[in-house]
Amino acid sequence: MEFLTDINNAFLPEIIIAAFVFINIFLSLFFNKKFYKTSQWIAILGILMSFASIGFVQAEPTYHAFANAFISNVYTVFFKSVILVASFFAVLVSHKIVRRKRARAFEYFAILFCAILAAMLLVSANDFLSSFVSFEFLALSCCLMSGLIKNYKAKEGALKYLVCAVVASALFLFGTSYIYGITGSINFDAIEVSLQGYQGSMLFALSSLLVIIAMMFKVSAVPFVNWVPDVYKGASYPVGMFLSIVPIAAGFALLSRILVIISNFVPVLGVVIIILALATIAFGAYGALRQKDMKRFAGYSTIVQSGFMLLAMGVLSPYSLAGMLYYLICFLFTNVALWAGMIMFFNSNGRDDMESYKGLAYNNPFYTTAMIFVLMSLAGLPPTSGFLAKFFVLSAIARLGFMYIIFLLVALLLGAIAVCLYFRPIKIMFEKTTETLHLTNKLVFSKFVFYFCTALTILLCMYSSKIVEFCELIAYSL
Amino acid sequence: MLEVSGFLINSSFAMLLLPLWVAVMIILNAAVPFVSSRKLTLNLSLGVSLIGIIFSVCALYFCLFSQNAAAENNLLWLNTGDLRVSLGTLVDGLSAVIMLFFSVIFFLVQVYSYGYVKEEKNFHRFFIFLNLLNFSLTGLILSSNLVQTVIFWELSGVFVYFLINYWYTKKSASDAAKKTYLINKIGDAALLLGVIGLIYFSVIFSSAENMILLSYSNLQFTAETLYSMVSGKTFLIIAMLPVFGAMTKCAQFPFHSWVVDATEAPAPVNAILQGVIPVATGGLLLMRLYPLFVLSTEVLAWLKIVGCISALVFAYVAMSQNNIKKIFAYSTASQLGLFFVALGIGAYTGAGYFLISHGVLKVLLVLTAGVVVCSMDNENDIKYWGGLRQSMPGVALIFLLGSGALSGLLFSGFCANTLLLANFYLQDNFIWTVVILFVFFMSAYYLFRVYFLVFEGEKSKIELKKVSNYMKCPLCFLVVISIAMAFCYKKVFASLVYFVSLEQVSLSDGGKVVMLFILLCAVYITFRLYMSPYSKFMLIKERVLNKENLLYKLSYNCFYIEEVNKFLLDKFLMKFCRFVDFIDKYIVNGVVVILGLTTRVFSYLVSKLQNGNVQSYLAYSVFILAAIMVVIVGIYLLGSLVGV
Amino acid sequence: MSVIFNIGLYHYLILALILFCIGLWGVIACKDLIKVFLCVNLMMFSAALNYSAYAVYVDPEKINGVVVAIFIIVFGIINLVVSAALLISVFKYKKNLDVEKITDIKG
Amino acid sequence: MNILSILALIFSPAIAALLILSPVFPNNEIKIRRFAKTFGILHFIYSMLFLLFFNPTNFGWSYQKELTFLNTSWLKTLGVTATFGMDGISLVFVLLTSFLIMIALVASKSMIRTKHRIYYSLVLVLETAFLGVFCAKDIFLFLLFWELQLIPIYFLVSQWGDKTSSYSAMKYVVYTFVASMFMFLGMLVLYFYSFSISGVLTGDIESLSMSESVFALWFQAFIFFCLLLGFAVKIPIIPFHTAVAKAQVEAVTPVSMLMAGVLPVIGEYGIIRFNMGLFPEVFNYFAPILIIFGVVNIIYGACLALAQTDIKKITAYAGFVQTGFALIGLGALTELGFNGAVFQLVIAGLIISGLFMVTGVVYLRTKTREVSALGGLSQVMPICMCLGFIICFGAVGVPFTAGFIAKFMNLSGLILSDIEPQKFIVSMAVVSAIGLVLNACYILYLFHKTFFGSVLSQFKAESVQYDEDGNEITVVYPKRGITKSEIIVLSLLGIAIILFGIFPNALLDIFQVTSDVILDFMKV
Repeated sequence: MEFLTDINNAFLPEIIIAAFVFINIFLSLFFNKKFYKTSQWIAILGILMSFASIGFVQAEPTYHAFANAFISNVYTVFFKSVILVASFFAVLVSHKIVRRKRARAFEYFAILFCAILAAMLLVSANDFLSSFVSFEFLALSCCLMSGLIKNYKAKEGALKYLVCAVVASALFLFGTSYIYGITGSINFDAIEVSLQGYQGSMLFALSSLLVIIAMMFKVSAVPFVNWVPDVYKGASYPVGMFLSIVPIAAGFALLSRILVIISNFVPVLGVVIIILALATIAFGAYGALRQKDMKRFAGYSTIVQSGFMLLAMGVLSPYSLAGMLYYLICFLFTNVALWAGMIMFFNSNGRDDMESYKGLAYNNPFYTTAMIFVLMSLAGLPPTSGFLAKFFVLSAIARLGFMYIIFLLVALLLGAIAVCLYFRPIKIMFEKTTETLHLTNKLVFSKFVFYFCTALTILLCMYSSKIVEFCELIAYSL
Repeated sequence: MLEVSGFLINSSFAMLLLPLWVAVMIILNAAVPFVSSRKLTLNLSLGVSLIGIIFSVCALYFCLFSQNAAAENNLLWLNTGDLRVSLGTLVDGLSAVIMLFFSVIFFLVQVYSYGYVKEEKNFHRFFIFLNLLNFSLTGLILSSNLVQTVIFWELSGVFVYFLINYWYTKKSASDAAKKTYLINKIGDAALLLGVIGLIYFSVIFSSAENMILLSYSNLQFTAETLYSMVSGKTFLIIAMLPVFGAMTKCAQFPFHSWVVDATEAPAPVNAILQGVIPVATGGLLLMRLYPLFVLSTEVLAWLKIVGCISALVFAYVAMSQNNIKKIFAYSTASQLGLFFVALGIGAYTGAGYFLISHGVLKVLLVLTAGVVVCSMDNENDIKYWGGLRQSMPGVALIFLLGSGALSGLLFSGFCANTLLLANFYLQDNFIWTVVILFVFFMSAYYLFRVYFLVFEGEKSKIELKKVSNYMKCPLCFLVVISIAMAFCYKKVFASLVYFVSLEQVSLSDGGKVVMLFILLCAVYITFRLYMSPYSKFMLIKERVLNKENLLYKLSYNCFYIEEVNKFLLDKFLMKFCRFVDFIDKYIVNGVVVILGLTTRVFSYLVSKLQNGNVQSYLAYSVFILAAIMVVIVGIYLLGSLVGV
Repeated sequence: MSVIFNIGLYHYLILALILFCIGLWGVIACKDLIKVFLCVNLMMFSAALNYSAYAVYVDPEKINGVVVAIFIIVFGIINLVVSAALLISVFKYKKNLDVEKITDIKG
Repeated sequence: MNILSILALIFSPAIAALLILSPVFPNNEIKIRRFAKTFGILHFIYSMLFLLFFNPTNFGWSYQKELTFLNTSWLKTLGVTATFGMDGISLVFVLLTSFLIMIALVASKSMIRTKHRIYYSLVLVLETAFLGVFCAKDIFLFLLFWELQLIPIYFLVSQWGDKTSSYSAMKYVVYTFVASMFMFLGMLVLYFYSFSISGVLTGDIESLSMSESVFALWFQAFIFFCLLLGFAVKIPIIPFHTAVAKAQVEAVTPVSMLMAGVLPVIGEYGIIRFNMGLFPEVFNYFAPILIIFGVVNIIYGACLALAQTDIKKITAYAGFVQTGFALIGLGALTELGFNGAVFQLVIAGLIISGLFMVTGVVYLRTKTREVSALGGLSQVMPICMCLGFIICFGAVGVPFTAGFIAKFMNLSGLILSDIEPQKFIVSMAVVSAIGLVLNACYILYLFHKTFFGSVLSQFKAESVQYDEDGNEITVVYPKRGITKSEIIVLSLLGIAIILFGIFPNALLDIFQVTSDVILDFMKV
């Protein structure tokens, strides 16, 4: 019966999601022309139920489930809700894909739910085994999702994703194996206990480096970063939206929890992560400067944003973690809004190159205004939440000491280049063109998601005090 | 009478603002399309000048007979930091005399102007700016402190600019206006700088709260404190800067070219520029600041040198010019050079008298020339003129009297010249005496040359136009003034304008005779050269007054100063500006552009990195991983080494 | 000789390291995608080898490492399955499994 | 005063902008324009009310108000609050901004032909950003509004400017943003180090000014220069001017007016508020650098202006010269210089926007900005010339225009300065006096080339009529003359310039006490 208590106390949302995976698979057996339209509603229902059940999960104090393989605390609950919210938006905007897939819509949602489940597991994984399993699980389900639509590019993207994912998990395994050897345990708590008084060694440093680098795949940071634009380009829009948030959030959750344990024993790790973060921002920013494709642009943008979040990881204090969490919240809504905006555009004319956005401002001022706000938020300009988020993360670095000012400066300058790249789509939207472009999108959901998230990006800046407090609270729980 | 004048003087602010008000009234008059009347404009501005004359007569009376020699009214204007600038009026002997001169001349010039511009389209504009100039010059003459002087000084420059620019569609006129303004701006800047330097010391040394900043009434004290406190060099710089200001306004070398170019302006403006402006601005400033200059022999020497160069050079240049307006312009510069020399030598009263006398006579001559030019259909070149005495005997007579007076043969000019000569002579300064006599000689030469060429000799073919009486009447008055001035030197002028420590001298009769002889010689030579050709003189004429002759060329082209200026401006300043522009475009901007380019290069590199081959992606990752590993291993090895 | 034949923990570790390096090399250098995936598996199995070696030598009571090793093997196979599916669908379009040819998305 | 809410002052333009953008508002060009104009005028009147009830002898901030969300401070946990307040200097600049925005809105009538809705709302948003900067009492609030300016400016420059304006707008934004990143860096460092010293995490300017004097001098200097760089690009101080000049030149006239009028003020406000207010010791040490920058601005700017053939470029560089004088005043560290700098900033805002307006009016009619293609415009647009001359002489610094007083105060402030060696100060003063002359040179060059001389055939009046006396009257073709709104703009600017020239203390008295406080602080 302990099993059931565990489920009740810590795993309710996951179990609901898992149940919906099966429901979806089951329903996919019954094909009916009209029936497939309900798939989206069922998915929404699943996510809402799961979200509601988060309230029943024990968060304080930390609950250890399944022989300490998974935990549940405020921190994981927070990430789980982020994942669920993001997936909720992803489900909302997948109307078009449902129509296109028709009979296989349920399969799509089944895989999506698998991915959600995997991400949630990754967030709460508490030993190397469970983290590796959810790592692989998430990778495979994301891979399948991105290869779901029937065209070559999707397949190629999925293939690239898979190759990178398995290499990353191999690195992860190899690294963890040494840590296991050093500490004699695979459980995080046990490792923490056995590391007390440990002086640290080169092997430990190298193995933890391997683990960290492998995690970089999940958070799409340098060095495992090149797949991002390719896969986003191949995947369909809702999948792209999902990929750009959920695995990253989950990855950051695990990364932060691993880092908390090991960072004290590897002195240079903080600097390495900061440098990697800066390289990530630079890669994203420079890569996006020449981009002609909106999807790839979004990919690079994601890289930039995750680079900023990674920057906070390099510091690892409650303050910086809170900054990261706040950044994650802002990034969640802003990125959802960006993708939703792109989906709205794509749904009305089926194009995703940046040139086709030309002259949009003149016929769709409201859409353009919202889009500008979104891009400004991504660029970190006021009065949007992106500004505060950047401020928060960068201030964490400023707090570290005078030696870190050079990193701070580089981050800021790269931020300036980021501004440059986010102005490009705006510029194009305002360019003069002869053809008149009207967004003929009748889909209420994507519209709702777009405008709702845009409004949130602005509101998050204003009503930030409570949220920042909340983030600090969560960060302290780690 | 004393009460009346006292009352008037106490309301001198009203006197100051009256021209401004009239200017506004004229603007309103001009703005109302059908009612606007030219007579009304004239009457308004003449009225102001008349009130000015009454005021200044009262002021003169007051200064002559009142116990306290000066009346001062002040109004705190700008109060910030350590700076407490007041605007006010100071009526003392000097300002009363110059005010009288100014208002009388201005009245006459306005009458003349009416005749001159009454047919013009922009009649009202002319009078608006005349009144504004009246305002600024009144403010300048009555100014109670040095800061106020600076303010009205610059202001007068602006209105002069607008007056010269009266025919702004004419490129030469507008260019001349620009040049005038800019050259004067140099002086303005110098004066401003000098005054700011004085402010520094007066703020530091005399921090009395209720004292007027740089007030003229205690300038002597300020100057002496300054002299005792600062080093000689600093004092010299501070005292020198206002001199530069005065040099520009008085068209001294090398700032003279504006007065030559400004001959493009209408004749009354020209008269004001050459007659009134130097008196009311530069001359007044020099005489006001004389307590400062006296303390430094270098400044006085500088005044002498500048004045001497100008007097000689421009007198020499004027001898060969053909444009009548230019002759007078150079003559002005030359005569004001004499004024400078006189001040430098310490002849305070004499210099003042000379200045005013010159002002009256120069206005007379320029206006007369204006009449002639008008009647000759705007032909300026005296070579095409001749024999005008038959057709306009009155004007010819006036011109003759005027040139006689200016060259020192008659009336006030005679008095002024003798005064100068006396001062030079009595100071045992033989070289200066010779120089000044030489200048007198040349002045007489070029003035009579003009007279002979224009009014005597063969009659020109140009048909004469009728000239309005408005233009002729003022000329007579000017002659009368000049005569009257000759009689009131001792009783009025010398008792009002004096410098305490300097004694006043007068020339002995012998000196007068010598001077007259030299002047008459000059007249005779001129007469022989241009009127009744005499073989020996003709030889000179052919040899010297020849386009090929170097001396003549130098004189005719004004020593090529203009060319040098132009060269400096075009080749030096503009080249420098273009050089700066080049630096800005290619170096300062280039750095920014290069930074932008590097961004592009980086983004190109990144896009090249992103070659679509998943294996290379993995290779990058592994490479980076390996690099970090190497670094970490290195750190650990180093650490262990250090540990060992 | 005893160093070679007295097999201990380090032998396993070094073997695993060698296998891992070979796998890594294969991943980067092999042009054939199937080989790439096999090499990935080699990498994962080397980790499994590490785990099981450590399980025996470091953690003899719980032997958690062996459990991990079993999971690794399972997931290695799952990976191969999924990759096979993807490779087939890619092969359908490209008629080729050369890594250097599968570069349609780039830039 | 209950009706005087600083929040209303700052945010009402943004709300008005939203109103214009909202679909409720009729999409009618005339209505939008009238609404914006009326709003601008009302806003100016409202800000004048602040002046009326302002106590000029008040030492600290007045009208303080904190913006709270759900009854908590904006970023309570980070110690950052959304507190607004005004002291004398802020108030003066707020008035200037409000006035210039009003002017620009009026001027937009003839200049803006497309996309009215977006344009007017952007201008109003820009106003909010400007006002926010002046009233922010917290460094991060300051930064927020500082960067908020970039977005409206980007659109205003790129959308309504010349053909290449998009590029230059981008350049401007990136350039400014890069510089503001340095400023951000300085602020972050300051924020945390004062936290580590005082133990209170706060971004409040007043509280910060208490704690940083404990820092090592070199560290203060580091922050000082980081901040200065950010401000330098806004002003712009000379080596950092290229992007700014280009954007000003290529923007449409009202936008150029705003950029040239308000942005230098904002930059120097930053210097006053942060560099002077927070680092008095370092400022005392580095004040000569500011003077050198000022002199370089004057001379270099004047030389650049003299070498240009584009009237708008000349005007843009004229702006640099004007701000150079203010820099001199700031660097002199005397009360006179400081007051002169603030005064000069206000006046430079009026003058330069006026000059831009004149060049804009000319450009609108003639469709060319090349000096060589212009000439004799006085005959076709006499009113423009008359009003232009007031502004022109304001720029030259003729007495009884405010320009004279500003320059006089700055120069005498410089001379009165205690900075050693004396020779340095004197030579700087002499050089800037030369700058005065050069300044007059290019402005007169600009006006003469444009307005005087014989009129070029392409600009000739369309028809000639005769009045009753038979005099020729040129009838100006309506398109070539000047419109009412332009006359209003130019004459308002002209009146302001002359008014403050005659009654300088009207302006000076507002902020004298504040400047005393700041300078007293500097002396400690």
